[in-house]
Amino acid sequence: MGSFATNYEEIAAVLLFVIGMSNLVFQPNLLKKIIGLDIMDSAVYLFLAAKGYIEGRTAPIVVDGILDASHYINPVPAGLVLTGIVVSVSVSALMMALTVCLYREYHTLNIDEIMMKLRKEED
Amino acid sequence: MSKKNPNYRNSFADKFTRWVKGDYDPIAGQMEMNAPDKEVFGDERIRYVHLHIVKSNNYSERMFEEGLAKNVRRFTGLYKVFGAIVAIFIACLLLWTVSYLPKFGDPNAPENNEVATRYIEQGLSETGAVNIVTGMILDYRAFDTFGESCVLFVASCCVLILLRVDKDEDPESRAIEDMNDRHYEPRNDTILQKVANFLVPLMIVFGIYVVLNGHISPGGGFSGGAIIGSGLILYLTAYGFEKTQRFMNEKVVKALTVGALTFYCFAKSYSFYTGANHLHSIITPGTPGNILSAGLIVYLNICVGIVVACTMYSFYTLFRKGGI
Amino acid sequence: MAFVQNFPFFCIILSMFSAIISFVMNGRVAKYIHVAMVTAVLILSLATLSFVVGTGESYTFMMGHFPAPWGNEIRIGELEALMAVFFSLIMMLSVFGGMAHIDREVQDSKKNLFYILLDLLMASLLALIYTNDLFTAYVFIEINTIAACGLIMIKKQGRTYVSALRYMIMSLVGSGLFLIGLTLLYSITGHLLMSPAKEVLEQIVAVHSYQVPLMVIIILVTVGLGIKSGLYPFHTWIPDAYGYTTPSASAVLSSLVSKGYIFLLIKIFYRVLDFDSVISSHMVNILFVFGVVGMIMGSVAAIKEKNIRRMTAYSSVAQIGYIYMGIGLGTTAGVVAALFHIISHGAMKSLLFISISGLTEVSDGRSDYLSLRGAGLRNKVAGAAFTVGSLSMIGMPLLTGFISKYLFAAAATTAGSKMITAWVVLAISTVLNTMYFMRTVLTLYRPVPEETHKAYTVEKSRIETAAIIGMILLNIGLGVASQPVIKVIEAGLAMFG
Amino acid sequence: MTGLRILLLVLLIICTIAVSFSKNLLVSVVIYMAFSLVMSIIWLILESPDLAITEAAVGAGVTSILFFVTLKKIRSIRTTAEEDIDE
Repeated sequence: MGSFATNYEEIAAVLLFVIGMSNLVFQPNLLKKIIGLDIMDSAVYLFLAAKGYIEGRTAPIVVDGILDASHYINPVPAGLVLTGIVVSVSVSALMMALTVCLYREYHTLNIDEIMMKLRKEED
Repeated sequence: MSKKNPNYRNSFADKFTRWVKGDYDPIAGQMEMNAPDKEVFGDERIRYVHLHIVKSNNYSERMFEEGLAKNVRRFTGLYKVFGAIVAIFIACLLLWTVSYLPKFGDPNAPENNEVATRYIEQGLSETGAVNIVTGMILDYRAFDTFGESCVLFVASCCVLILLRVDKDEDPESRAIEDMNDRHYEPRNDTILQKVANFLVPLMIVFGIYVVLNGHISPGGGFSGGAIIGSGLILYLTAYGFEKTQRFMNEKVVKALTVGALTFYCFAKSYSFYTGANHLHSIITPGTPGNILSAGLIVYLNICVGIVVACTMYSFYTLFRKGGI
Repeated sequence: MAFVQNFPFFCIILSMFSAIISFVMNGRVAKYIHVAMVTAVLILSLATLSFVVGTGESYTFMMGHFPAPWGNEIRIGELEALMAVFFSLIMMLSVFGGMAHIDREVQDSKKNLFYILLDLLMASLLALIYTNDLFTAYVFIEINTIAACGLIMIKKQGRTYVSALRYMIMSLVGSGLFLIGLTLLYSITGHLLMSPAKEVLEQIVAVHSYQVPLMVIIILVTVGLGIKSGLYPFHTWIPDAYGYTTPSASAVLSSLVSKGYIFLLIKIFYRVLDFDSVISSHMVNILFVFGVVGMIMGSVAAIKEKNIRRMTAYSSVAQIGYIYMGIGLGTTAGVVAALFHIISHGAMKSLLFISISGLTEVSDGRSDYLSLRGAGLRNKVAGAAFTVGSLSMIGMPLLTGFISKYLFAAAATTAGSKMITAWVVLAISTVLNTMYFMRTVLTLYRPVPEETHKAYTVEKSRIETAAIIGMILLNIGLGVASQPVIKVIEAGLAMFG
Repeated sequence: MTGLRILLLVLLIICTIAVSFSKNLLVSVVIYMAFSLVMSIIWLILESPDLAITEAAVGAGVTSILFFVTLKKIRSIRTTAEEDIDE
């Protein structure tokens, strides 16, 4: 239980993840769903980046030719997060395009209402 | 504080609450932050749509709709309760896990192992990149990064499928899109144009700097490309499509994207092939710190920058009027 | 290093490159590029398979100049090569089988984009099969998801948008959970490559540290990939997604996309988390329960369904339940059965979806039972194909479905307390399958008076007929000559360990 | 330093909750921009300048622009639809 008092970033990331995920799944408004998705992804990246941080060390950019591992933080999480951010921006652009198309078709942003209209269409 | 303010309507607090509620824009005043039917995107919208768009006021149909709405509402209620329980459960599970993880900033945590050590200690000599993160994503783990560019590419293909309106196949809706765009965008807004005159060159130059210095300082193809893309978007907003289409039309965007990705693909295939077969590679790290050093990294950064700038620009134009 | 060993890498790069180059081509050229690419991938994968079976051991291929814990790499064994062969074969047959529909249902200016999506889907499936790196797997999972979303909404109707949206939401929750599981795994092992991560995990398990995070990782990764592949309680997007898109896309989605995730899950179980610790975490029991429930509930929903394409989609839910039940048995035999079922379900489902498109074509384009009466008489090839697929689903001997059911039943005998449950559920599920598939087949061959339907001249597309015959032969071939395939799967699974 | 870290993290959580409960979509998007900016500061504190610059350019820049243009598109579609009904 020792880590609970020091890992603020991780705790915040978990809370953000859960809030973002509930927004993505349970929020009826499509645009808020997308914001929830972005928050969820950011939370995971925050978690990952916090794992790479080491107390008292600097960013992994070689300065003055110092090549000692005890001088820089872990570069791996930063690289992974960089890749991840691209993925999340592509996904949210795609979701926004879907939203525009759905709005054009059903004239609403509320997913429950869209489902209702769809069901009516089927009957 | 409790003193009654006679001008409460114009007080800061009221403006602020109204701004949060969304019917007051501090700059534009009472204008159209929220269109006539107060809660456009909220629950009111349901009634609005039913009144205005569904004009068939058949009695039985309306009864059916109301029954359905009640069912849906009951279902959503249950769904929300269930969702809250699931969310709290996941939160507790993850928090419980966090308490067992290594401490924040601990140098002896398991992830600070030989992998990170080698990236730092030999990254400079093996890749030639001063920025170790760039060296890592574009050389050690280049396959991931190629996949990432493909994610961007496939997303832009999907957006094209969804939003592009073609002149040949659907001239009517194309014309409507064009008209709408002309109607709703600012035309020759002087303030915007003056600001753009100053900002756009700055943004683009800064973007190019970030791309080219990706292996030396923080940044790289992706962030630089996004900055260039934003610059182009600003230029487009200020001056309209006639100006931008002279240098950024569909053909140019496609050619740039395909050219950059093809170069990326071939360069990395060469490097993977020689690496896996232990052949001699002509790519050398060069002198660390120079612009033209770090082997392929600087070229790959340029490619990624081009792809990202083109993709961001085309996303914007596709959303705005359904064509690049 | 032998030249053949480069082939898997060539396959991945080739499919990505053909996607990139198709962006500036028109639809026709993109189609030819796609066909050439899939054929090349098939041939190269066959060569790889024969090479790996010949040497009898797996190898890793560095993606770059840096060895294992530092650079990306892919790993090639018998199982991976076999999967690549089947995935490319099914992809090829599905695209050929629905060619005419693609031409008709996709807008001309968007055809090249459709083929780009298929190319990238192939690339991501190959990468998911071959990868030896968890983060690469995540990136390609995302490509797979986005490309599949594009395939779902390619027809551009309101309904397909809604199903694409529902698919995206479920998938994104799945990938979020998977990614956070990956993060936790990285934070306790410090590795992203599968083999080094496994070594560290073995030490961790030996000294009993990090027990809670390890359990949570197993849960998150399994649930994430389970959601993405449409395991029972998370299956609600399946019928919409498979039911309304163009036939080739339905076939590809149902037989390949979800299977890629399941294969990755099995790979992670064996190559990272160690199957023994997965068993001791009781996650397999949970998978077993959900799989069993999915088998029954999917079939029940299929019986209630009036639309033949949605019925087939619900049957996919049941079949994914079979696969998870096989994994949930917690024995090697169970996993072999699950892997065989991945292949055989791919063969059956693509055949069914392609033949359904032929049947609805001769019934005014409608897919409810009333309109489909006598469709098998009007379009003989599609009717025969649907019959073969149904019989295979039910478990008719000499067809591939029988072999998978037999393997599941045989695997259950060694599974201790789960034996009775597995047998009972297999029996119930077979009965339910028979009910709805036989009902459909009987409807198809029920004669109707000539004048109800105007005389249809079935466009005899030679390519589509050839593809359907190829799929029928694949079903029969897998049913008759299943032993070599099972042997390869067993050998490949042994190489995983 | 710890105080600043906690403050920024609390700000993040406030932003997400505000997004969930705000009634106006434009406000939600603006709050999301603020979220991204706070995030980019956090990344600077975590010694990852690469991430900070990317988040500032992408989260607060391009993604928000896309949100705005989506909102605008939706509004224009709505106005067109209303005109159709009036006619």
